[in-house]
Amino acid sequence: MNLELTQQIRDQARGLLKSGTVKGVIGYERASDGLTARPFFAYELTGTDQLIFDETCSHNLVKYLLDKKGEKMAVVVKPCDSLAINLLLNEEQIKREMVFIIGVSCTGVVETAWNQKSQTLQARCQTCRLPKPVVYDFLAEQEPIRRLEGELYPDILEMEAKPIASRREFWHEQFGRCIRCYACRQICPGCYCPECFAEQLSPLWVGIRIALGENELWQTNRTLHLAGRCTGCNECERACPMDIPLSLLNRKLEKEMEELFSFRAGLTSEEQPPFATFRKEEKLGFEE
Amino acid sequence: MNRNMDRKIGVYICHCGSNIAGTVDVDAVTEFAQGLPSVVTARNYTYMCSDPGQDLIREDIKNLGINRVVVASCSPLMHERTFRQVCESAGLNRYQFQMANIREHCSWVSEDHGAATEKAKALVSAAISRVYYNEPLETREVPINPNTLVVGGGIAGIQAALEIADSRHKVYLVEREPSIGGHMIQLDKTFPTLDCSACILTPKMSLVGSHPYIELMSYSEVVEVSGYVGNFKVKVKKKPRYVDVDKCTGCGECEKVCPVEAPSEFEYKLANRRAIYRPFPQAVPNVFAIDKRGYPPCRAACPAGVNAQGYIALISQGKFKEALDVLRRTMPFAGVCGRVCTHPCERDCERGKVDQPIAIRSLKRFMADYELKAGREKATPVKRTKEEKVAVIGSGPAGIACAYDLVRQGYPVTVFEAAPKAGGLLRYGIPEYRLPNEIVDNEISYVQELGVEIKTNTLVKNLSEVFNQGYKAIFLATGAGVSQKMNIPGEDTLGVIHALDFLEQISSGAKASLGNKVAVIGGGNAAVDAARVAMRLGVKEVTIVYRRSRAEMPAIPSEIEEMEHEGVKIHFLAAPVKVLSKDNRVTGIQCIRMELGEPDASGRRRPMPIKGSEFDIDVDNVIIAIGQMVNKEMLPKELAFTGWGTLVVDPITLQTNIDGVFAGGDVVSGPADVIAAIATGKEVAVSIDRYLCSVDLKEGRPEARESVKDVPKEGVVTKERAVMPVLELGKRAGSFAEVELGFDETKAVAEAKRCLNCAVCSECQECEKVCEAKAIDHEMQDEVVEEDVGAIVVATGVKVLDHTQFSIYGGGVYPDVISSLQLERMMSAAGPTGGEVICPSNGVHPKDIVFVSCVGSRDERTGNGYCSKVCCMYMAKHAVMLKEHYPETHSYIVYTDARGPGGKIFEEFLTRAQEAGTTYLRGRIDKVSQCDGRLSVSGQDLLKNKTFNIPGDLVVLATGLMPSDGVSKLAQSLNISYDTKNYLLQAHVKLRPVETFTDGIFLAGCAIAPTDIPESVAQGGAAAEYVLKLFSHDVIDAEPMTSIVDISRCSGCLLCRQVCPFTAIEAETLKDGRVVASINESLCKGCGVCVAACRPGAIKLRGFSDQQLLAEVMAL
Amino acid sequence: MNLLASKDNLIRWLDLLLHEHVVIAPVRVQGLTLFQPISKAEEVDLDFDNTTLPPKGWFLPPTETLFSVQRNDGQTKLVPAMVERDALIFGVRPCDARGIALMDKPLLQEPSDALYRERHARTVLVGLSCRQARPECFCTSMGSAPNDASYVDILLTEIEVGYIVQVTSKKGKMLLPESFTEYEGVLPTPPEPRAVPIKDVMPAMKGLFDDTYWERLADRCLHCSICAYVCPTCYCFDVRDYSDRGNIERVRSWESCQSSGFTRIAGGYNPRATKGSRLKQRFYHKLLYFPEQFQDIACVGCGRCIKACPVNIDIREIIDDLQQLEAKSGA
Amino acid sequence: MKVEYQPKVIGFLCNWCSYAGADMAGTSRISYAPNVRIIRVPCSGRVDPLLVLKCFQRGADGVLISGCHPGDCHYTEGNYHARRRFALLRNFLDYLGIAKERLRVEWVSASEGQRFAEIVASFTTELAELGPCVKERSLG
Repeated sequence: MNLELTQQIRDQARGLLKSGTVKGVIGYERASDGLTARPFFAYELTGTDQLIFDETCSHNLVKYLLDKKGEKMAVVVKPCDSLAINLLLNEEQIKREMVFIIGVSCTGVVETAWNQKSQTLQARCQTCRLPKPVVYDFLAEQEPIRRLEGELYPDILEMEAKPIASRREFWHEQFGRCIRCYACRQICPGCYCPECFAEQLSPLWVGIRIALGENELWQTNRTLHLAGRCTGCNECERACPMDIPLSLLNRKLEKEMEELFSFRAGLTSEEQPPFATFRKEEKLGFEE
Repeated sequence: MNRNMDRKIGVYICHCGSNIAGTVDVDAVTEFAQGLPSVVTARNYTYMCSDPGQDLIREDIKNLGINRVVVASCSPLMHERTFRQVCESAGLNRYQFQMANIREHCSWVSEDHGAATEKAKALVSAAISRVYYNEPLETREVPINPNTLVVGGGIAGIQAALEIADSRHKVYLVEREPSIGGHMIQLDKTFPTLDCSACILTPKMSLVGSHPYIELMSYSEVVEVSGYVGNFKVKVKKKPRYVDVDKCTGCGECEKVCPVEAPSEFEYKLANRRAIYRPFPQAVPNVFAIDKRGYPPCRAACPAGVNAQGYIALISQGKFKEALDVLRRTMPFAGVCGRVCTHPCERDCERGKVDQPIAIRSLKRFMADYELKAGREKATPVKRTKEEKVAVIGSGPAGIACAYDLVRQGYPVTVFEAAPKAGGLLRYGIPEYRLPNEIVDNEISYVQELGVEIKTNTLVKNLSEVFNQGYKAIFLATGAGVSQKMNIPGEDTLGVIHALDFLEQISSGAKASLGNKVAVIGGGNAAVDAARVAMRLGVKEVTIVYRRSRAEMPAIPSEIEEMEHEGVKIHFLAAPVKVLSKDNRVTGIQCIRMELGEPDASGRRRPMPIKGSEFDIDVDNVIIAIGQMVNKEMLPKELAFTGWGTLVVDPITLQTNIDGVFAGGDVVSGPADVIAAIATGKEVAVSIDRYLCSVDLKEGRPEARESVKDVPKEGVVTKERAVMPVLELGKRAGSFAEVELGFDETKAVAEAKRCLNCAVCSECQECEKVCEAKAIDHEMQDEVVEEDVGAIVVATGVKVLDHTQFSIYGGGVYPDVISSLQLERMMSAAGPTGGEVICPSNGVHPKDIVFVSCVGSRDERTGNGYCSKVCCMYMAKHAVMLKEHYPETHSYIVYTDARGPGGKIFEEFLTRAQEAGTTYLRGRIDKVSQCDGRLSVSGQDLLKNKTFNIPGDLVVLATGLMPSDGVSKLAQSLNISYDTKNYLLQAHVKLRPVETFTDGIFLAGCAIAPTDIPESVAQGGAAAEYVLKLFSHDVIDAEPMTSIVDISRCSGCLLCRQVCPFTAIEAETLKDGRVVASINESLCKGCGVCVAACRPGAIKLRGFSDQQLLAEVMAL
Repeated sequence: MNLLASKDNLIRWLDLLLHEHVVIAPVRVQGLTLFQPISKAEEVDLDFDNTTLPPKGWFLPPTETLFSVQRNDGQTKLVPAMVERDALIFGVRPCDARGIALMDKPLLQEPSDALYRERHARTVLVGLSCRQARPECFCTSMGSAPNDASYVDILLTEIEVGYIVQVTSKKGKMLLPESFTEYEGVLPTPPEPRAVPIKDVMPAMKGLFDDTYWERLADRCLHCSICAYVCPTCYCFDVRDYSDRGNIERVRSWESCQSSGFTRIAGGYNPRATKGSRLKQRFYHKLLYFPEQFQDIACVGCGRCIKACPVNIDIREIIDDLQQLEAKSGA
Repeated sequence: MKVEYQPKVIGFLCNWCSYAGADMAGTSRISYAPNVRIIRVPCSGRVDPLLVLKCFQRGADGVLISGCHPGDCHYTEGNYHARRRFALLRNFLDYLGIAKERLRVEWVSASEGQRFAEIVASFTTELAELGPCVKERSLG
């Protein structure tokens, strides 16, 4: 456990709870395998010493703010998570004054599963370009992390280079395994629709049939709904029980939004999202 | 909504005669439809849109309780409305109906019967599964604004406007030209009845002009239209006429005095019209307009903004006194600047691009001399309207110009001059042979006569003293009168004189003793003046020593030339190092050779001495003229100075660091030309006026003066620029008589006539003087007016292709190759030739006239590919008319297909033309050339299949018709469609010829396609009828196809609000605090952009809901 | 009496079974091990802890068509769903087999689920006892054991020389080939998974329905459906009718009590709208309602829900917490 | 006889320009391949990418979306938004194995009947070469 960061977070949490500025602090605590971390809600002072922070704190806690809209909460936020805060602010889902952001300048989180903790950094951390959160009220500092300059989309380029038939077959196999548990939707800060299109009866877009035909429609449109909004925390891929490489989908659209509209999600909370506007003279491949 | 929810669908398949049944197996489709779910009955009939067809539906609704109807027939754009009314008449909500387009999209576009039938089945099944979700909708009632906008004042627009206004509805008729009438008013006679066009049109025009319900907005353009049927918001830009339409009586006095002429567009350049003009005598509104195209390049280039085109135009009319008044509006120094100005105006004169610029400076001088010769009467002093006294220190050009402007605004102005006489460097700097003191005195005394008090021999040293004397503002214009030192050894030995002191001595009459040889150091005007004065004082040898080369010499080039003619030598690339002397008397000067290096800050190349290249010139005197400096001691200490010793002032307001104290001229800029000094003087006058009236000094300054672009130059005959006569060399020695002798009257007028009148109206304001109605206002600006209207009629008409575009047919090459409208204007009694048809080249009646048809018509490359419909008829008319007027003429008509397009007695008219002896020759012409003085039209005779070659005196090209310019921009603003050639598209070519797809917008006349007068009138009337139908009740049913938000699904992300083009979506806070989107039904147009943007699918577009579209996709 | 099968005659036996049965066995797919039909024995991969998804999918498939109505040119035909062939599921862990047995209680109780019953009848379970207990395993506390053969037709236990074959049912007996030899040796001792005291969890739960414990627990729960779909004893499903161009299909698919629409009733009201209430329902069903109705706790201790839950909702932790809470409030 | 593969195309045509353009092709009797089934929408901006996905799921081999030329939209901005949405969708479908040529976006004005017919013809031949889309995906 990173003692230095953990201590700063605990002190900050205790201060906030004692002064009553927030109703609760959303952070991490040791999981039941004694090895990795899991989200933790501290409402009383005693709870604050369960708060920890280390390289297994992978969850994006910003999602939980959507359930606590009525109360002022504090939330521990890694740099990549902070992008989601800007997303939700931009989409009027949370109010800035209702959130106290405890930023953490983290040195990257590792691949984890229950009772498994590897040493290799997660892919998103290997190409991380954010030294510290883009927005925070308090920053738990630590020695500056080394600049990671990994190439951004090697896997996407490789997939794009494949012949179209083998891409087709690859995605058939992946979508064929999806059991529609919707964990990818439930863990994503960008998914907050009261009734998801996949569960609506009228119009009936997606049937309940857990099979390739419906799965493909569900995964394709879920990814499209995150175009220009996904902030790359990649928690969906980590939560997927069926090992479906969802980051290959999300980051493909992240690359497309960069190339088509030079837009990256979450950098600010004011910028107009790409599908809210247009430029008259852009051709985007459809000639006049 | 009927009681039970289950759907009972009736399907009706139309044969449409053989249109559908010919290709689609209607019985198979009917049987297929019968088998589909919820389909109670499926029938087919030959003509569903006919009464028996409609009754089929009505009966089924009544008897079988059908609550959903599908009609598979033609395009919904055609009969959706019809069948909706049928459902409504049978008691079924009109929106529980759906059409399947199995004609335009199916039977008409495939030959394969089997495929067409399969496609029809698919389209029918899609419509059936879609109609299942068609809920009943109620139309919304929208109030209508009963006014109408008619765009375009041609015959079609006039007809529509009159019809609508006669039924007491207000019409805004917007016409782009100064008068309505369009092309028709330009015609002489109209076919086939040969009525005089004006006789049948002018009555209608005057009706429009005086109609209580028509607001004529002439010389105006529609810039933007928003809103929808019944509630359009129109922005109309009223172009500045510079004549008040209500006051002008049309008397025409102004036109008589206007000095400027420009080719008349109305007469297609066969005649000219004045800058203030009326397109034609019977114009409606019968008022004048002034053609102003901004600042002429000469006026824009002048630092003081002198209106050169203004006074030149008056000179060209011999009105020399009025011309001088124009100049005196800006400054008093006609004579001074006429002689010594550096004339930047001539550099930008557009005439320079044809041959040579106009001699603007010399013309300025001519006016002053003319008045002086005739004896100037005393100027009437200006009435004092202001108390604040203003003090001007220094009576140079800057000071006097400032005083001149202030006194004319009623300020009491006193000029303090240290020297014995006023004028500054004008008197003491510039020698008499260039600028006689008499001229300076005359123009300064003119300023004094206006009321400016000039106190000479009074040196002002202390500013507070001036303020104590009650002066409220001070202008320091003390110039830069101190000559710059050379800082070389021996500079102050006897015999070394400074140029300014030297020139001052001479001009104030003192004697100067010079030796035989004199060297003048420097290359500016002062050096040249000093050298020429020295020559005149009898010095044998005068040499200029200048450290750069000729190109860098700052003096006026013409002055340098005159100096060299008078025998002065120039040593280029040499600089003085030491003054040689013997017993304190100058014996010579040692100089060093120079070479030019990199350009310095001023852009001129920096001179570098070449080591060891010294050489001596033995002279008796050395005159130093290397520059002037401000005499700092003479100025109060508390002022802020720059590194150069000039005063620090705010670049825009010219105020010094002391409040109320301004500075300008050489004292700020360092040595500069006279016109720059005058310009700063005028700026200071503006600052002082604002300062005294405590108005913000900076607002709106400096005024941007944009010069006219692309001045037309074709048809301008080149003519040499007038040469300025000069005193021959012999007489110049020993005398200070003026070298340049000035223009006489004839030369001035001839030179002034060369002016191209770039800005057309020269703002000489002669018209204003003669206008009793006081209707002229040269300061008018664009004005955008916003009107609310309920309906719009677009009658923007056509423009005729310019015949000069067809050079291979001689257009624009030979003057005798004219366009048919030019011929029309010649034949018109009110036209340029008073009804006489002549060859423009020699004015003689043409004997043989060749008419060429389809020039740019039916030809994609040059025109619109359409037949322009009217040419064949008017060519026949021309032939008949010519025969009547000039029996001896013979007309040839080279035609591709002589068309009398079905009008009443059109065909008879064509035969009448033939009977009148016109040779109709079916052929295509290759080119028109000239041989032995006559034109010859050669081409291919299609009937006899051999080439022909017709000699002719006059060739008339019947050029094609194209939509007016800017119609596509108007169409985009109106959201109506137009074809690739910009002709506007009707809703349906046959059935809805004057309607557009957008409700409330109608078309008439040539804006749709080339039409003749009878059709334009008919379409104008038809459009009016549709408008009146719309206004027959004060509300209309608006389509209910708008969007609505399902708040249970809305996540409040408000992306929809950002994409909505009509700002129809707002955030709404619910009772439980949740924020959701809410759509304003009256603004929503039903485009559905928000529906596609809404991720949770919370927005439903009624009539095009996701359910309905998905149902179609699922069925296809 | 037990038999012994060497590795290769086990393979040969499998190939033999392939002729009349659909053999479903654990197969390595990317990072997972899934029960999948195999075409040849080599595809089986036996070194796995437990499959990602339990064998329940072959009794109650993720999605199936119950029946369909076809209309073409006027006639309407009802087509019921058919179970084509006998199946043999190879390599079932004892806890999963017990899971099937627990599901039998509600699904085979009259009126039983026809398709489930038929599949159950035509499926042979060949079990594979566990060699080592994973940290998430606690089958012994839940009425099962690493070598429990009572719910399989044949139980294989791997030893150095091959596999001990215990035959527990007639169906199993009929399938045995002659090539297996007799085996008198003693069965190896099973591994010892963690014990989870559950004695007084049911009484505890009776008193804790309104405790704030559930709401706090649900704070971190995402309400996805992983725990339900990976659980061998969760058998909830949803049925919907779909019509397409006049044909109708009744489709049944897995559904989980965690999804928001699970208890939404006509008119839009949802008795379990809050997060806490849905999470609570999962554990009350497993630890209280099911046992009250069918005497057994609806959990076999396979630990899949613990491994797969993205936010580590650990049922053992909950069982301990409930008993401590009851003890604290009771005393 | 061998049933030669006929690509199935679903066309979303905007009511103001392209639908009228298709009508124009009809009134001028320009025959073109019958494979396209036209659905009328108020504006190309109304077409939801999910609707296009549904077309492909339902076995369409190609989807044509046709609206007014940029600048001519009856609702001023609808086609601009459509252009952005389908620029992204095209690349994403291609990435997922549905060739980007199968989704075609065109600007057809009310007078371009001939051009509409040419577009449908070239689209149909292109899809015929590409072969059926359904074959590559088994309907679950």
